[in-house]
Amino acid sequence: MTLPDGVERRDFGDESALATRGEPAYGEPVVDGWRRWDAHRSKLGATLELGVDTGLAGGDSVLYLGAANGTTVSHVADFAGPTYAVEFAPRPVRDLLDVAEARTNLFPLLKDARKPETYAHVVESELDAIVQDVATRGQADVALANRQFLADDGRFVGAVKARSEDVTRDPGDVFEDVLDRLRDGYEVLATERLEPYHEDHLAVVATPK
Amino acid sequence: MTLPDGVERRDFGDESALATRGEPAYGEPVVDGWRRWDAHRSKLGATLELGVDTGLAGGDSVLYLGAANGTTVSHVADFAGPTYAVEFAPRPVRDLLDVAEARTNLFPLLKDARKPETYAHVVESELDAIVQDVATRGQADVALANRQFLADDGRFVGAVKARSEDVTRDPGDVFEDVLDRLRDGYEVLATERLEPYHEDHLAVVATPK
Amino acid sequence: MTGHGWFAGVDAADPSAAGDAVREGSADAPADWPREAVDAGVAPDEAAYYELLREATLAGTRAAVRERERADDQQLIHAVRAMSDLAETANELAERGTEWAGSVFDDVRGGVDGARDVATRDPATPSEERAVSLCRRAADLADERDDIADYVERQGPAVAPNLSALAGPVLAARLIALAGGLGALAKKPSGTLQVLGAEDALFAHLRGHAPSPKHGVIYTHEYVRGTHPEHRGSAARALAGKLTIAARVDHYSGERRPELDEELDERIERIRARDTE
Amino acid sequence: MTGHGWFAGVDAADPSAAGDAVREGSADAPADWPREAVDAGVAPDEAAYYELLREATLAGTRAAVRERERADDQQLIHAVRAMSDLAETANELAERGTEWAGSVFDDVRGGVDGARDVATRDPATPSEERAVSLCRRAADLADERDDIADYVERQGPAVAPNLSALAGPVLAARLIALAGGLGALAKKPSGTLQVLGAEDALFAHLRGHAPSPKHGVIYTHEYVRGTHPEHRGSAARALAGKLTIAARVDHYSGERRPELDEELDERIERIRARDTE
Repeated sequence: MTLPDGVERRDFGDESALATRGEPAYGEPVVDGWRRWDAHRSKLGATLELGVDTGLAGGDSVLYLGAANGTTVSHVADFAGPTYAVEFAPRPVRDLLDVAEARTNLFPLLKDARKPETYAHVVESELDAIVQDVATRGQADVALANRQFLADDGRFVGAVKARSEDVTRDPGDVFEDVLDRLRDGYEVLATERLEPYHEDHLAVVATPK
Repeated sequence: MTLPDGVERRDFGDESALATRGEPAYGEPVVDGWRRWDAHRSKLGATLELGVDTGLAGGDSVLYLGAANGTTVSHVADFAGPTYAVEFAPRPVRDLLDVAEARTNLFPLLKDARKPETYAHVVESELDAIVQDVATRGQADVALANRQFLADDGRFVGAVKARSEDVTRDPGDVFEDVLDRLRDGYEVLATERLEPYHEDHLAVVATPK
Repeated sequence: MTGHGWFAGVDAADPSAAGDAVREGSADAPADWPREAVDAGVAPDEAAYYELLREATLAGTRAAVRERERADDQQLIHAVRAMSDLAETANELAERGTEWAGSVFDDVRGGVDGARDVATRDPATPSEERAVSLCRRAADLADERDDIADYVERQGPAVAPNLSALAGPVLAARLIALAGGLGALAKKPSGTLQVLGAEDALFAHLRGHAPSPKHGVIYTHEYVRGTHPEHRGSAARALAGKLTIAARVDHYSGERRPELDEELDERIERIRARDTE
Repeated sequence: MTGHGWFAGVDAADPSAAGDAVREGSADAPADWPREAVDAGVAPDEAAYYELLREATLAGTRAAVRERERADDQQLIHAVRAMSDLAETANELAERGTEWAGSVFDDVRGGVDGARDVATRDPATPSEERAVSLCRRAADLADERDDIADYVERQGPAVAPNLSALAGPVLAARLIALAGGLGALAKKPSGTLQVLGAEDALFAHLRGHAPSPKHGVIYTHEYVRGTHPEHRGSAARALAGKLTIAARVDHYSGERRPELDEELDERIERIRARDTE
């Protein structure tokens, strides 16, 4: 079983789906306190749905890069320990703030994930995991720049978006380049294309080397 | 026979057509010195082609209003006597001047046919005919204003263009109005629609009353 | 860059100060901040530290969002300046275009309306074509001005909700532009806001050439323009006072305070109810 | 209005004078002019009269056509003035637009080229949309200026064939505009044409503040700008002289005289061949 503690497959009437327990955040279906975690709306959700072993165990300390309006990070904070959520765009952070208000372990930060020095005085070291979902060119560089937050046996769990690197190139070639660059600082443990949930995205699980 | 002296039906190979004798003016076919007068290109030509009795006899003194680049008036000058050609737009008058250069009885005037006082010091009185082809609103008024140049038994030979008066009204109604107005100073002797040579045009032959 | 955590040297229990530390601080590298905080006596235990951290990140991030969104005031400034430029250039080209069109068409009126009219005509010559096209460009500029005015109408309330409600979004944006920003406007005394946009008259006054101006751009507000001349100074003063408060609320809290509208309405009503001599 | 025929009081045998009488005269009503002319001894018989009439109408109408077509110089004047306005407003709006765009996009260059570049971008927010649209308007104005320049290139040679050949149609049109018309330009001495467009410098000179300007708008001509500074005054004088002759030929005859081009070319060649000290 590769699901972290606190993430379960639950029945939502028409079908079963991943779910976490926590305050509803964005109008998602809730049954018996379990919030449906839709793999179509979340790359980490899709990664877990596809059976990838992320190494996330439950209760982990997490740095979430690219938190956007908090959809996915709301589920992460449900099963994880201290969760640092970094997002650069002010407008989605308004929603992220509402999600964080309803949780005690979610720390929202309006910061640029490419500049870890601007939040290294807040985010603790020796984290169990980095979850990354940044739609910007240089996704491997972001992963490498934030490697310093990870424990030696910590996990990087990212979703690489091919189109953010180069819309004109073949996604497979883009992924190869991103993985090559990632290997400068990480050992890649697993990769998985996120189709049919997310097109031209590659899930990557890695650990610092 | 209603054709003026000097206008004949001649054979132009494929078919017979009206013709006059004179210097070629605009690239028209010429056979044995006779210049083809195409009813499709000339309202007066169409009027004659349709057998209307214009009263033009040959050798007439003529005031031609709306001479444009001289296509029709070149034929008129071939069979008429002194021919005064009035045109308001400068560009076509450049061509009209060339046509006049090649004739001894054609007097070109860059004048506004609505203002006969600006050429009454040049154009003689007691003319045999006015030929009118002005594409402006108020065609009857132009005819009335120029009536002073005509001899009592002179002829007004005009082509009334319905669209110049009112593009939105039925041409038949427009012609009625123009004729009504014309009768303020003229007795209308004959009218004829110029189809198929010219759409929505009415040939009018009239004499001062 | 330092090796210190966000809690170093600040009262971590004061969310406002702690929030500033989160927003503005930095470090070369992360550390085990929870343990360091407990060791430093910032919090009795890690659970308590995380509670402080939560308050600090919520406060700091909320303020940061507000500030970043407030950078939209700079967008409003670009917008109102563009509006002025467009109004001016539309008029200039409309005059030139209708003057030209008047030489080739009948019944040409001047100004932007005249240009709009010419723009619908069917050109028959190259000259007419160019005159019609020039008039169309002038009309385009007037349309662009209107589109930007719509933009200001929509964005103004997000940037400065109270100022936009009291002054209308376009006048609000003009005041922000004249001050150089919402923050700068919020820091100006009411008497300065009152004469913003009347700098020429003000300088003339200071040089002793003219009476002190009673109002600047706020003259365009119905509450000034629509008040009897005798009470217009009072109305301008009252309006400027409320607009200053609105700008401060918008800058420092961002909350909408509908009671400001009512207070202004009542104040103007009282001024207008005074007998005129 | 008179009761006299066109031949009254003029030498009917002089086509130029007779032509003027045809063009400019008028009468309340027509009369039997051929008989009156013969009675008055203008012509020995009616046939001779008609010959005179023919010469008079041909000469008069030819002159009238030339004069009416020359009214196109006024169209050129509208055109070059519009070109100046458009160049200025395009720059102004491009500066404003790129300044705005620079606040929302990376790598924005200033000026019309920068605006053209911004105009191709895909806006993602309302602010970007307006900034892109504003830049597009600026680019449109620059395009309109270019379209009018094309118009001047095409119309100039018809209005002033020799001046356009020697000066280029745009400079020719500028000179016509500065003088107020081709006729006015043709009547100016060469020294005035030479400094047309340098009125500010000229007034400064007349007030004793500055040296006499050596050239006005003709400075933009390659024969001035491209001549060594030491000989530039001579080149400007030579060019102005030939342009003055060209304007006069264009106004009074309208004929193209290619020999003017050659004379100017040779003159400038000789000036440029002089030793510079």
